Amino acid sequence: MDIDLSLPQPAVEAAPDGAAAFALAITGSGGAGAMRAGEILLEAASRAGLYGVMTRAMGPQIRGGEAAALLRLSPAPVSAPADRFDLLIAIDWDNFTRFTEEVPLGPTSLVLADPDQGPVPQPVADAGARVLPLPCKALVRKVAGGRANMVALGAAARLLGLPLALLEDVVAAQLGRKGDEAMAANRAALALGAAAELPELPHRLSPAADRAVRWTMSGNQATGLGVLAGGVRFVAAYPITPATEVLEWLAPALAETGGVLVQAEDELAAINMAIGGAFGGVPAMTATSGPGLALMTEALGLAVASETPLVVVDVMRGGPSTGIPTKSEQSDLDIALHGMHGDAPHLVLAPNGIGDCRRTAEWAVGLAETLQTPALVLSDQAMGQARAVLPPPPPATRTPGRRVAEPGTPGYLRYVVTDDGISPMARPGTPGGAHVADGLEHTPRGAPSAAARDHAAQLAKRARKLEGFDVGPDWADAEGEGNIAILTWGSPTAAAREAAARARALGIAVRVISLRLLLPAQPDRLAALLAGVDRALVVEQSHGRQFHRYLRAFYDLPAEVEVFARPGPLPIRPGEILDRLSHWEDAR
Amino acid sequence: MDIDLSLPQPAVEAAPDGAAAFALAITGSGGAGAMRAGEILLEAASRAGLYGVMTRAMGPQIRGGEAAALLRLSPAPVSAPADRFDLLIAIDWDNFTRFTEEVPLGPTSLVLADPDQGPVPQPVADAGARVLPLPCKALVRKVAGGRANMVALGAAARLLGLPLALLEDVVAAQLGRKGDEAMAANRAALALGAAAELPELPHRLSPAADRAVRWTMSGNQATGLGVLAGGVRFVAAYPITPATEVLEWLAPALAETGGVLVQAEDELAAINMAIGGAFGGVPAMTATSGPGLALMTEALGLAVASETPLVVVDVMRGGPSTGIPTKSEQSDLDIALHGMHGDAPHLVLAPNGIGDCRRTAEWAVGLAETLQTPALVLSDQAMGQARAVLPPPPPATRTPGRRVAEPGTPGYLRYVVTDDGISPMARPGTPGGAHVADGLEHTPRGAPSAAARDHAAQLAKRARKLEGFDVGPDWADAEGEGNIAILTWGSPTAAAREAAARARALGIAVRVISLRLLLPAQPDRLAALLAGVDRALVVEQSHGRQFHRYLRAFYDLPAEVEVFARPGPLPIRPGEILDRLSHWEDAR
Amino acid sequence: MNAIAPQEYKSDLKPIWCPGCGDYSVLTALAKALAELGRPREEIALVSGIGCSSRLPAYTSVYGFHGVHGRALALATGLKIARPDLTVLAAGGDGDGLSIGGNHFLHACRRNVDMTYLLMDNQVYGMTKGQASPTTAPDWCESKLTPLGPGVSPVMPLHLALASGVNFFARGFSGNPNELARLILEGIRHPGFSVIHVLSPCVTFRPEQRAWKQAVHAETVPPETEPAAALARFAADDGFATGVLFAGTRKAFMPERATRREWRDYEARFAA
Amino acid sequence: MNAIAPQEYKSDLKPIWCPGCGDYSVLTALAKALAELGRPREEIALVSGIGCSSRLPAYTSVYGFHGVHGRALALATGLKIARPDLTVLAAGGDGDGLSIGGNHFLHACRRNVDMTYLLMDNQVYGMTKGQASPTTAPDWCESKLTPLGPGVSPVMPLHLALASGVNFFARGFSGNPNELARLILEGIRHPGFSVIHVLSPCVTFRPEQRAWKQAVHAETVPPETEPAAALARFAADDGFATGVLFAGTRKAFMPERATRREWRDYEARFAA
Ligand SMILES: Cc1ncc(C[n+]2csc(CCOP(=O)(O)OP(=O)(O)O)c2C)c(N)n1
Ligand SMILES: Cc1ncc(C[n+]2csc(CCOP(=O)(O)OP(=O)(O)O)c2C)c(N)n1
Ligand code: SF4
Ligand code: SF4
Ligand SMILES: [Mg+2]
Ligand SMILES: [Mg+2]
Repeated sequence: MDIDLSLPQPAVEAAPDGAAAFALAITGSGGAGAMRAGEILLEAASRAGLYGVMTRAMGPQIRGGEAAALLRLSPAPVSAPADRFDLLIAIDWDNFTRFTEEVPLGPTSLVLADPDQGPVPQPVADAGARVLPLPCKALVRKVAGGRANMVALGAAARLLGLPLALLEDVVAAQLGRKGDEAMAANRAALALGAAAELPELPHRLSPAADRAVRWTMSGNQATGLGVLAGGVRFVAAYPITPATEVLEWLAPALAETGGVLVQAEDELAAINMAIGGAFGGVPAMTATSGPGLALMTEALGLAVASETPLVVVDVMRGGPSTGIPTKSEQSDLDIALHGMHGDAPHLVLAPNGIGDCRRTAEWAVGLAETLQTPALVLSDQAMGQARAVLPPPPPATRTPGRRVAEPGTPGYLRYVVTDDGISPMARPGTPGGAHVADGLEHTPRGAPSAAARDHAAQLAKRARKLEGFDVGPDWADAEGEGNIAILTWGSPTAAAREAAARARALGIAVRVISLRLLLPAQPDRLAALLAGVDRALVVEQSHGRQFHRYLRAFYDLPAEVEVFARPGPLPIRPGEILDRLSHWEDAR
Repeated sequence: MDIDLSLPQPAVEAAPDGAAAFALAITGSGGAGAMRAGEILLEAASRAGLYGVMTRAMGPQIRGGEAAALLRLSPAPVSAPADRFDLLIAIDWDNFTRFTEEVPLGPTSLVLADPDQGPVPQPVADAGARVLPLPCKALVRKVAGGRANMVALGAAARLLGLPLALLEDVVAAQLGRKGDEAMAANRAALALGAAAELPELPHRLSPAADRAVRWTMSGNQATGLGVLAGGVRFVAAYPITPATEVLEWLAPALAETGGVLVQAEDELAAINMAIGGAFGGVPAMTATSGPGLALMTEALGLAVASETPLVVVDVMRGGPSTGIPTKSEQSDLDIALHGMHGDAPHLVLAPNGIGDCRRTAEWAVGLAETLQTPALVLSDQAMGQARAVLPPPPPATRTPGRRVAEPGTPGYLRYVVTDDGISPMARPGTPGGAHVADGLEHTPRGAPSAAARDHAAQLAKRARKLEGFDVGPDWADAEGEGNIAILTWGSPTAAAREAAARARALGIAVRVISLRLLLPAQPDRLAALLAGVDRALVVEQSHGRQFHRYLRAFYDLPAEVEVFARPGPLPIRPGEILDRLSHWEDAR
Repeated sequence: MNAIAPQEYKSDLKPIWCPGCGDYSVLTALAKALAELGRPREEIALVSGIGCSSRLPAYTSVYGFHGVHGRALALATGLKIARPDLTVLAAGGDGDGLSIGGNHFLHACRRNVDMTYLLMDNQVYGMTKGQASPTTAPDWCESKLTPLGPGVSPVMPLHLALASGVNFFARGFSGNPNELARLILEGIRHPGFSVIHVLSPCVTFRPEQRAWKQAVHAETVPPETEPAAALARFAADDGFATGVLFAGTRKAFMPERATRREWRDYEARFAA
Repeated sequence: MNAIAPQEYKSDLKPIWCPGCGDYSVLTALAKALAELGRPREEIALVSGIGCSSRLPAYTSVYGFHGVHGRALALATGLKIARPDLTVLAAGGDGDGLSIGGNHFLHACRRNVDMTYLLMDNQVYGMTKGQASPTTAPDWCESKLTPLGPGVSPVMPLHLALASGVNFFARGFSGNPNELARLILEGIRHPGFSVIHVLSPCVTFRPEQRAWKQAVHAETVPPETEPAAALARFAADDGFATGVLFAGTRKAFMPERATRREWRDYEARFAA
């Protein structure tokens, strides 16, 4: 073989703080072990002092089917998707074309592909990437029990400059239970990959200078931790992709911390069970995705009307209907904001990153308990199922918590009309506190009433308790100065931040405002953050511009607004945002 | 008894065309027959050449409980609620205070009350109305089998100047089956009421000059007629107040016109059955109210994604949750517009009056079939359960209807991407048309796909078919000129029209724009209707200003916007709108 | 024990029920059963759905939840699992429990959480003014929605409950509130999920149900304890035998919960 | 009749199923049954919910509807009532049909619309990666959501169907596609609602189900025809007897529809 190992110099992408970041993808049909290779690499990177994130591109198959592990590694915290991949290792090309758009390549990309697995797919060739052979299967044929993904892993490690011994350690930790023989084969395969004829990459990742503590977690786990830290001890749920891992993390954790998780017969049961648990005095939650959330809206209205605190986590996936269960999108915003019949004020929160799932979920519990109303938490598949090595995420700011009625409160009225709209809630078991929680409109006592005055008083009280509550500065993350603002929420926040950092490096002053609390809306607070801004770029991952419409409905926006809205599954990449910012700047 | 029979001169309220309108209420506990008396009076008024409307104020009891028949009669078509009642006849005062606010009285009102039924309730006394005794029960005691409500009816007829013989005819028609003896008692009781010592009312109603055809119908019946006329022949539903009468009207009508109505086990089944029927090629619908609609949103998303036409009528009631089942409100707008997960473009329509239910429901069927997507029709309790004597309502304008695939279409693709976004739909039974309708994202053929390009293409196609369709001028009703516009929808439209007519009489030029089609939004068309308008008064019956937020999200509004939003059950009255218009005018 | 009068378990709200409705007696029987049970009011919770029958909680003085249509059993399940110390009851109609709520009935029977369900059966939707329910005979033609009758074979709550694994099933009649009180009390005391199927006439939409007085008859054979035997024995049940018909021995469902760890222990694992 | 090869009832899409999944054989059996039936493809419709098993329609060449989770029977009911001329089938998993869809199963059995339901039972949620379903044994501990086992007594589809009034019940095994094809065909031909309970192993999350091959045994006694007798006879059923177990005689539900009037006749009444 006569291979040219020289590479074009890539435009090094940078994490928000400017450190170099490296993006690589490992692909192969479901059985090929691409995902496992990615997980091992992420863990090894972490041990080497790097930060990073790994997402999964998968087909609908339970076993087999196309799959790719998509990683981005950096000496500084990084979580946005890369503009393009520096490296793609293809163990095979099975059905890769189903998600080529999710693995953008360019002339600076290096592709290592097994030549025995057929020709390079047209879109990959079209991207102009440098393709070099890495005959994983042929190489590993010499190793009894050796697997191709280990060859790929060895090659990746070599290119990244990760010591082979480190890889071996991680493989041993993750796959050690498969026995010594398997481990020996893995070691041999790793070595073959590392020894393959490969170019030197123009930039290597030097480990972070700091040896700060790093956590490794998925967004779904972080959400689980958040609700647990927030005090949730009762969970009822029905499995659904991509929310199930929130529940899988919580089930054993609850069982040992005095809590319980019940698998319900459906989402209707799940949310009503959770309402029952919360009525019983135990902070409660359920987790689901779009189709399940749709089934929960009737009971969410019950929680609003009966003033029962509750957290509902929606890990969003592609919609509408069953949509694309394994892929991410931000298109459940509408139903979360407006999905209940009647006037039903409630809380809607959204974590804006993997680590932030912890804080936002915890805060959601606190706000729901304090304000006695359901809190919807909109996570998504991209952050939920991504795994990141990150700095320990901060906890939520404190909330007052549930206002409870003391035993024997004279003339106790469950729905007494108070100035702040919050009425003390009697926990069953409290003498003198017996009352009927009701989804029918009611008097302060809780007796059903169809009278206009009771309806008006209770509607106003339920609205007031949300609108009047001081949510503090955590309702949004804001950074930067200047007359341009990027307005965004949820997953695209990381890309927005990275784009803004790069824009600043180019001399464009940009603010990033990422809303963590979507309801109750905070018009005064946003107005303050937008002071001096005359142009806003709205960034969201939906086809219907749901976030933009929400902003129009609830806020006054700068005179000039542009919207960058695209549905899933393609993530919003920093470079795409940067493009829009600089075009805008040019047009001035 | 020494009774002063002189009455203060009332400020005569007028129907939109300026003709005098008379408002009266008959109240009594559920068993007292107030509703029946109201129905008879409405029918008699119709026969006398008048127009009119009757709504019901009821408690939650199935039998007994408080009840009032609220009528407004006029020689010209009239359907808005009166500002205040000219006449209130109280057979008794049982629980009347539960809905006093729904029966506004003033110094010009006349109250006839049975002195044996206890003192006049404080709010009635406070209103300053003239109260005269009408001892219904005592009077009727002389008549074996006589009923107090007939005495009330006799008195009302006398005051209105309706001939007793006419009343007798209607009583015979409505209650004749109870036998001759009962009829004789009714006649005697009527005569007693008519002969009671009563003042002359300052204005009498003269029958309409025209003897044009009048229809008598409830909004729920008009909705039933509309969907039947639109071609619906399959209905599946689950009973719920106040939608059940739509179904009750349809059940026998369908059975004789080649259709069928199925009572489902719940709303989840109902809407999925309807989707099945529509997939089978039979235009289908279901009817429900808020709680049921909440249960239907998951399947509505399925109808969007699978492109199955479907009509869902929501007869709105007080919310949130079970709310106030027997009372009206416009607070399901949010869920109708935004209640589905994912990007789910669909149709939302709203009749703006009792008769208009027919046209709007029919149009909804046509649009749903043409655009292969669900159409939500937002009626409400006030128009649904009100009964009106009105001019024959116009039918809907024609729509192209369902585009079907011909047998043996070569290379038939169910979800083929077309310019107008509409793909021919093969009816089962069509050779060569077999396909799988799918709620998963799919290729043009209908095979499940998670690929970004398929998702983008199908999302765009589904949005395009709605946005690109020329809905014609019926999307909104607009009347009047001037720089002030009232923007409204649904039930309050009648009050807005009456207020505008009165405003014009006072020299204030006002437009009324009432939106019949809420989704897809028509920004260009509204902009045209608003040309020259610099102030808009938004009128809606919700606490959360749902319509106002919708307008902000989808349209550009005039510089100055005021919102008159009030939750149910109190209707929005013409005088209240007029007040706001004239205050505004004064402030100039 | 039993120092509390039945009246203490009632509230001062006037029921919205029609005069003569069977539900009045269910309320009476429930109050009596609770008084016998003798637990303080605040340690009892009654959950319901929507319907005439589901109005029950407001007329009692215990903790209550008047939820949405069809979900009483789910809500009660959550409450009981979160708060095993409470005595939890649920109540509702044949429409609430067997039509829209049929799935939760089925799964509550299987799950066997220790709570008691009053299924107040009047073979009609009372609250929505008289439509056929799952227990309505196929040839009942009084509803405008099904003028030729629903035409569907009725659910037999006993069969459905047994097939679904119920642990206790009794049938009572509102016309015999003393027996009913006894059955409710037995249901509460029996571990696991207990169903009290109450024949409670709707005098407004099913006036012919006044004849139930004549139709009911006390079951004299002792309750069955084996599901298979019960299914066999009651296969041809007429629906009017009152008394405890089945009393199983399955262990009530209640997940263990330990408190061996702090949530921070779980947090710490991410730093590994 | 029967000029059509089974293959004609299959599509050219490659199933997403795992190698060895029982569902492949269900597809084969269904195609065979439809070929025997001999109706043209366009006169047949197959409706499903969500799950591995519910992917079935895409792999056939008949009209299909891949709906939402749990609602296949409702959608199929609407289709059949709107279009009585079609042969309507529904298919789905134990989760789809008995957990979230349990209520529709119950009411489909009662309603007895003339259609056939393939309940593809693998005692697990395959598609969501291995949670307990309503037919899972209480002590199955492989799911992370129920690490100590679901602890709930399993639904017996046969009992539930019989108690709900089903008109035809057969049990088949995907490992015996020829028998299964025969059962499906019989179900289609039997008037009213027919349930074909198919034991269809999930090799990925329930590898132990490979042993079902040994457990199944053909039922030799002829099918029961009386519901009460069937409930009694099958009270202690082991869940592995294959064949037609029940074939009732209830009339299929199909509302009459006349065309004696125009809709304008109804309009005219308002002018009275
Ligand atoms: C989701 C939903 N669907 C429908 C209704 C309307 N609804 C209220 S009560 C009821 C049925 C009541 O019947 P049942 O449960 O038998 O109680 P009963 O009134 O006979 O005691 C229905 C259909 C509702 N409130 N919510
Ligand atoms: C409303 C809703 N809830 C949950 C899900 C997630 N989900 C998809 S398939 C499935 C269960 C599948 O189990 P089963 O029906 O037994 O089918 P199998 O995959 O085992 O064949 C679940 C819970 C969903 N798609 N929709
Ligand atoms: S309608 Fe029937 S069930 Fe309802 S309160 Fe009246 S009698 Fe009782
Ligand atoms: S997960 Fe189980 S049920 Fe699903 S395809 Fe694989 S083997 Fe079949
Ligand atoms: Mg009932
Ligand atoms: Mg399964």
